[in-house]
Amino acid sequence: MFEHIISSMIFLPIIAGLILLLTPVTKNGARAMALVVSVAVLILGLKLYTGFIGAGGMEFVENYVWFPSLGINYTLGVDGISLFILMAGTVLFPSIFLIFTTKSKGYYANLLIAQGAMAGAVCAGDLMLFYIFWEVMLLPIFFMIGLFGGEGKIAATLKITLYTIAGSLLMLAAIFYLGVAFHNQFGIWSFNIVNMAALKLHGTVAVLAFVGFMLAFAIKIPLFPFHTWLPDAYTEGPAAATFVLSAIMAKIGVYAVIRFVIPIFGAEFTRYALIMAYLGVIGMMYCGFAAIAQKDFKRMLAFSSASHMGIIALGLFCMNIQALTGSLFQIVAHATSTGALFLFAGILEERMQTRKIADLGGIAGRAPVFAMFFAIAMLASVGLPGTSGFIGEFLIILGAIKYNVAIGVLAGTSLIIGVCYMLWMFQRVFFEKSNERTEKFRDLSAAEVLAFLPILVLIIVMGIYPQPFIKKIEPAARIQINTILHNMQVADANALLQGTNLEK
Amino acid sequence: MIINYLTLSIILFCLGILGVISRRNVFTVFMSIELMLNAANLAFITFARLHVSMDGHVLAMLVIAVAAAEAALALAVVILLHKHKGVLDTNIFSLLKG
Amino acid sequence: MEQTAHFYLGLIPLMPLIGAVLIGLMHVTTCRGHRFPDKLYAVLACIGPVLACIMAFQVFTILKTLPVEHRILVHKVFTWFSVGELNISMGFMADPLSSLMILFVTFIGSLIHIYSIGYMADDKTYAKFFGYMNLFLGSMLILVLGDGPVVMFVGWEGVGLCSYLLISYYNEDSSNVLAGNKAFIVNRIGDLGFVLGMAFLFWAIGAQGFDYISLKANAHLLPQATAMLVCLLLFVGATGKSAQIPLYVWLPDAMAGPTPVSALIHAATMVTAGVYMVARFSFLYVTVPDAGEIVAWIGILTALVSAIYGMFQDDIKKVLAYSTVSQLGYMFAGVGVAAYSAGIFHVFTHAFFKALLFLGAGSVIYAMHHEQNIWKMGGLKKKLPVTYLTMLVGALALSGCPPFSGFFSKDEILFSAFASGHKAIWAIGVLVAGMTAYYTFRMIFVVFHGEPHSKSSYDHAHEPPPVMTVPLVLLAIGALLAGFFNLPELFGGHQMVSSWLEPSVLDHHAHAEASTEWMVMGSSVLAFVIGFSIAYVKFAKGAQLPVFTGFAKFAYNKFYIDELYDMLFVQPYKSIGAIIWKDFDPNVTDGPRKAISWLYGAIGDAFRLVQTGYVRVYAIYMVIGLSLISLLISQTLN
Amino acid sequence: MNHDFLLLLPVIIVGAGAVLLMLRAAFGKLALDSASVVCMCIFGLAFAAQACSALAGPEVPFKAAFNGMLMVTDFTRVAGLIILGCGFFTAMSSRSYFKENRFGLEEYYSLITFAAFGMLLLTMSHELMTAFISLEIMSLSIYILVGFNRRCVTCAEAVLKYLMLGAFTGGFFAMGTALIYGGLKSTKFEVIASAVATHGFLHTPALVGGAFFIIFAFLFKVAAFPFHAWVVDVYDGSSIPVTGFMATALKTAVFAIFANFLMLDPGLKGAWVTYLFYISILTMFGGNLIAIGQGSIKRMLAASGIVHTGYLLIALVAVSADRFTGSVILYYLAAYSVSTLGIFAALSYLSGAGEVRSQFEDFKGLARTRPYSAAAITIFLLSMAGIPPTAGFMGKFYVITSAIQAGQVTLAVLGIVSSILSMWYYLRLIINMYFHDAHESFESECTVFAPACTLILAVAVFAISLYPITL
Amino acid sequence: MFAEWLYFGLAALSVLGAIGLILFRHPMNGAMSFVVTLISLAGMYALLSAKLMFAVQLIVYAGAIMSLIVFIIMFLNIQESDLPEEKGRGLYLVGGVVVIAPIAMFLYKIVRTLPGGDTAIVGNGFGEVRNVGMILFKSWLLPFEIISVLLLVALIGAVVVAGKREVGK
Repeated sequence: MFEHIISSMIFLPIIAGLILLLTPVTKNGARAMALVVSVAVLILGLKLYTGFIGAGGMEFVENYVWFPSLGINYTLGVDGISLFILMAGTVLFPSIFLIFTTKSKGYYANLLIAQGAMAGAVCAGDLMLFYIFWEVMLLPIFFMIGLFGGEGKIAATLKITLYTIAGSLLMLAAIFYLGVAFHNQFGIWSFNIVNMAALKLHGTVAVLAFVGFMLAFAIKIPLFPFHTWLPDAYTEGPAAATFVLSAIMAKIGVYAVIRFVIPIFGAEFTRYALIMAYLGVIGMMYCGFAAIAQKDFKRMLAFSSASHMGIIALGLFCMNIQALTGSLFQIVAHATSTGALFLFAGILEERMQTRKIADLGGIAGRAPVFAMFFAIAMLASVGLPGTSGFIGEFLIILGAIKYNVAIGVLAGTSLIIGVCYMLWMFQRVFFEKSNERTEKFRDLSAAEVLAFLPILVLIIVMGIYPQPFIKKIEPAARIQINTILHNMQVADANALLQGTNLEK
Repeated sequence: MIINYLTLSIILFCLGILGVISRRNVFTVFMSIELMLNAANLAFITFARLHVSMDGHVLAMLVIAVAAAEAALALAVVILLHKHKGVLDTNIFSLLKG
Repeated sequence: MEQTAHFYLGLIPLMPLIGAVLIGLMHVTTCRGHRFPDKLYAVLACIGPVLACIMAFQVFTILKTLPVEHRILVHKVFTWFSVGELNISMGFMADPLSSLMILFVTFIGSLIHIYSIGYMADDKTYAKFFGYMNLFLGSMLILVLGDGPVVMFVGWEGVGLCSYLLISYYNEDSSNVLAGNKAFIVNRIGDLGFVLGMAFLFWAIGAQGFDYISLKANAHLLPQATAMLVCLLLFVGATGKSAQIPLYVWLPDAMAGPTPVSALIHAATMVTAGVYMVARFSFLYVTVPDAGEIVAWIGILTALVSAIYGMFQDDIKKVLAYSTVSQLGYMFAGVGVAAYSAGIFHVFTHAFFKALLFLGAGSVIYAMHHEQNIWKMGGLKKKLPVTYLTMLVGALALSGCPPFSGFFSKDEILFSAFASGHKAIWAIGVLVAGMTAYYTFRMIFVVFHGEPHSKSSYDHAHEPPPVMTVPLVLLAIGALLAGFFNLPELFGGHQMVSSWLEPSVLDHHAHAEASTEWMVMGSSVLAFVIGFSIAYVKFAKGAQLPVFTGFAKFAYNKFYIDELYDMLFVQPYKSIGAIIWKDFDPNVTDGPRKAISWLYGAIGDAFRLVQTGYVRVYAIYMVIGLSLISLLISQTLN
Repeated sequence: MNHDFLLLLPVIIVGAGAVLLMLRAAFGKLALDSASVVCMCIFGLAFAAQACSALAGPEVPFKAAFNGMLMVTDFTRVAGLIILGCGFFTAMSSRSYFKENRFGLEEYYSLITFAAFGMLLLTMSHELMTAFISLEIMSLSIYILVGFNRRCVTCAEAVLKYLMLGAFTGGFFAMGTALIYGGLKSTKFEVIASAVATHGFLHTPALVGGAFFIIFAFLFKVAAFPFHAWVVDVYDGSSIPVTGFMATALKTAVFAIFANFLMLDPGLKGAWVTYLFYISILTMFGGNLIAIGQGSIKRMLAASGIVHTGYLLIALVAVSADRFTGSVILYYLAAYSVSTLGIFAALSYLSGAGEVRSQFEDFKGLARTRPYSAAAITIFLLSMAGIPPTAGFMGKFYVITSAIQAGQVTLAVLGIVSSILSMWYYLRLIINMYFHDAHESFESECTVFAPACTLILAVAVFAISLYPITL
Repeated sequence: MFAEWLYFGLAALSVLGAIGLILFRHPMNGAMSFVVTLISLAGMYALLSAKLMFAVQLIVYAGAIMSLIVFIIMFLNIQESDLPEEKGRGLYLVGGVVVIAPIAMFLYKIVRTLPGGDTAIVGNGFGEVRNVGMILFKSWLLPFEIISVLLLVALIGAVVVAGKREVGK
């Protein structure tokens, strides 16, 4: 099992999920099984984490030929970029199974499949393998929202599914193109990511392929203006689905940009980075503004999440080590904080049977533990120093300033925008006088406290002592940055060359 | 001279098409199709004469056999339709649409 | 010796933080069951600050034994984060400036903790309060001791958070929470400036090390324009935290918190962080005098405006709040004219007398059962003698009556302004000094003199327990004597504070003749006398709630600045949010998607019509297709 | 001759089996249920024979028999395998279908076998008249199967439409054959190939015209735009197992002969690429747009069948005629067949007596009462939509990669766009099955056959996708 | 010369018959008109030296197939009232001609390129039963064989579709 530690982390949950789906298991049995499996994955994950060296390259590589005629291999591996997204999922999943006790077995099965698929997408070293997991991870979400969602669930399901599938199918076209281009250039078939980087792409088709990739990831992240599926899906979806979507799946979009777009489309990436960066920062502000107008706390958190994703995305496009590392760090930080917030929102919704902010109030007095936990997650989400949220945001702003002062300054406004709606919501939900609805609010149970504790500890530890995490991220980020710098130099050299030609 | 035969074949063929697309009577339509097959047969036989090869005759014969089989089935279908609706208007049979 | 100091450096902020965590955990684990006794919490809460105070004193003495040029102790605890050329370590630095700061921060903090034991005795969430207070003190110490801007920022935001938590402490009342929100948000606006300033500073000279020592060493590499930008951005941060124009609006509202909070956070410590920061970055400000000019002007204008407000307030804490804003304005005027040590010295004295005044006000409020309107008090002199006397000391110090501490520190600033050629600033400063004397004594007279306005409250009023009065007395002594630490040479003093701070801040020494000095001093005293006299005439014999008209009404309503901000920023923000959410997002951003899906459905319906169900029509489709292709193929033949 | 015999063994088995079934039926010696089992046996046997010949067949894949009118290649063998598999599963699901829809006759199985016989011959045909007759055998059998339910007026309508348009197309095929005969003095594929190779395609106008009419006939049979209009109505009118059979086996057979004909020579193919390019685009989009508005599952599947034809046409455009192996087309056909047959198998026991449940709305809440069936249908739909890791995805993968490789990037992108358009109507059924409450219990007195068939096919969807197949 | 005249006569007849087929409202009239075409075509076959086909056309087509059709028309006893109204027939005809014209042009273009040749009667047994039969059984055995299957299927079809047997025993 330890030779195939990543495979185990991928397929253990998937197989468990399928078994749950195919066999008649009781609700509690399903939950117990899910919990056991997710803890087992967590143990594997910790083993992986401790064994991870962090030299910048791929580790724990598994490579098997799958479709030899098309060069499709079963390739898995982790590096500093994927490690933390993988770990975020691994650490967070047991919490869900501890918290949500009342759902049917399909709920747990879908979550397990989502977990496995996401791990697969993050660790895949082959474009086709990645694409397979990328699509598969959407399916459980589709079913989760559709089966367990709120009133507008069907519209929300359709919107997210069609939107994301449209994006990913365009990416698929681009993947095909890459495969063929590789075959044309090197005479062999391969979809290996490392090999792909050797591709020389130019011309309109390359730009189109770049757009195909970026569109898929922009929708998943979601980058403004492709975010419109998000509020509906996050709001209508059950808490766990929202959690999975916001905490991990959106991050895989960011991850994919770093993993695929930067090495393969280096030239296009550098050329269009400014536009993307603007989109990121506009999205941050736009969703931040939209969040203040929400009367529904889940939708508000949805917009807040989108707003933060804008900042994280911005970090990708600033093309310096600080911003990129910041983004990667923030991925985990945001996964923990926003993930926790959505879980809290789920608990709130489940116990109060409402999503309206106006219906709530005074919960801090009824449930101090809940309020405190929520506050910690909230503060991390607004980037308070000492919590995990600060480090990433600071690094991104720092990097953004270097890249482009205007973008950097706009990015800085996230400090203000985030805090406005969060405090406003916190005031109306947790402070003020309680009403007959919130009067009966039950504080977190021991199991729930246990479930949240790792998340909160992670938030604090990552805020106070982030260096061990950064140390594992940075070398991989540096490789990407070097790729970018190399590309920029090449582009400059080309421009220079063309310039001299013109002069002559 | 050969061209005259072929022209006739084309004319008959096109009249067959015309019959299919302009008429609603099931019988007329099926007979128009037979007309098309006959036009093809004429072409076969003309070409056989052109190449002085009797393969064309064989082909024409086979086409006649196919036409016979089709006709048999078509007539069975006509009877079936007549049983259902009592009329032979193809437009009446438009329950499946949209 | 130095090892001990290093050891202490790490421990000083940790002490209150440990207390906070401990109290927090105890509170959370027991909040649903049996509570620990309040006394336990009280003891736990005070241990941290007191220990920190002792250690701070140790550090101070150790530092004092070192030669002047080596009075810097740096203790790097661990590498906080390091990315590329950015290398931030969690480090603490004690130099004359920070050691002075921690000294009085911990001292006053400890006193206020002790005071709170009495003040908060009836509170239901006693532990929570002390948890927050300890957390605050810890953050404040990180702010002061941090060895670089980023570490400072941790404390900076930490104190902001605690300020928020404590302002909205009585959170069942939404106005308190709103005040907390306002404080946090306005502070965050300032923080944006701070962060951006840091970012620019880093990219300019931070690659070799982003702590004060390296920055100071590399400051000369900084281009003038960047230096200006950084200075101004940092000052934006300072205006947020230290409640200067235009971000002062949160501080008066912050009085919603418990009074010890107001004393500790909104008078003595946190609000002075901005001044401390400007002094910290004096190595930058001296390179761009224009920036200092702006700082000085903002400061003195803030002092003026808030003094005007202060003259018309009827809430005892609001009066003090505006006086705080006003005094902070002085401090900025001081640091703005490059008289850093004067500014810091005013921070030092102000901490004593303002904490004293707030705690005194707290005693009054405590005695009056949480009544804060001065027009409902009156004649309390007899009922609360200790409070009255101590507050009187505070008032005298605040209004700059010689030889109370405020006189020396304020005069130092005014003198520096005058001597460095900022005559207008000096003139306004003198005017404000008179106004300060007026509103301070207006408050004292209305509250303690004359006839009681509310008989029932008056009858129940009584002197608070010693746990509250002892800190008052201690602070009063401080307020009385603190000025002598920096006795000007004119009076035969040695300017101990200024010379102590010498290695840390790059003071611009303005020299003037003794006559000038006497003149400046004299005008200050004159201003005090005038202000005091007017207040005495109007209020000493008792007065009724006045009806404000004209300018007074305008000033009473704080120039409608809150309303203006609401109109200019808050409402647009909300309406932009609403527009984006209600109109823009569904129609414009989501418009293409909606259009596409509508089109999709419409085309689908249209194609249903094409499937007519008539077999002949299908044949026609086929023939049309055939004939089109025939046309095309015909072209290819020949 | 031995080898020839071996190669033809599946055809012989099927033909003989068909006659046997017919005879037994004529004398009333065979119960309906046993007829289905016999039919399955025949297909199974033929499948085994075909598989043997495919896996361990003679080393020389090209083998002419009957005066060069038939040719067996790896391509035809695999196509035959797909056809036989389709026949097998159709027989299997028909058995359950006729438990509730009591118009089944023993002749039904005989006709399916006859149709398969025609299809097998069609795939192997290497001469136009043989192809024509095989096509007619296949078509006639299918016409009869479509109109098998005599009491059903829509069935009659469907058979009328299909027969009329099919015969109409047959007229064109005959004319096309005549033209080619006129131009080349022969109707054999080899002659055509060598004529094109030596003179070029456009050199002989009669060949151009003939090929045009013949290709038109093929395009009609596979329902390419604008010759597609019949397919929706005919699928709608016929009984479910027949629809499944028609959609899969017939398409496989026609595409096999289509590819065989088109790939005779690069020149021949090259002349048609432009037309096929536009036709495939129009077919994909036309099919999608028709499918969007449909309320009936069968009609939706029919329209989606048009879309899949479009993809197959892309493959035809893209594959190179020089080294034609047809693997891309075959893989796609197999993937499509598995999922389509699967969904029709599921429908054949879920739609109830008289196919009362035919609309999307009728399947609301299926997942609540019959979770496994719903899951299987979902798998099939996802496969059709091309979601990994199903076979449909791999099929699309091969098609699109081959298109890009052939330089047809536009076609590839439009193919992807089309599959985006198609998501909605596939998801719609899934949403109906899963996200609504059940109105009825979906009980049926079905035998185990159709559900078993569904299960096998659901597994097959993943099996042929994940198992590494070297194309 | 005579052959040419004969050709034109027969051609005119066959075209007229075909036009009659598509214009006559009653299928019976159409069928009769179609028989004229078929017989004229038989004559054409004779002119083209297809002796066997001449006979087959007359016997199988004009004789057998058409009698079957006529028989069914009579069997169904079609009255005027049973016939579709077909109001816009003229429009369809004109439209149809327009649509078909390109196909006809295309075909004519092809035909024109074919080599001409004379149509004199070929001797030497061309088109006679024996020779055609030889070719049929030697070269065209397979199509011939599978035609039988086709007819078998048609037989079953006729029985199943139009048969009397009750369903669902």
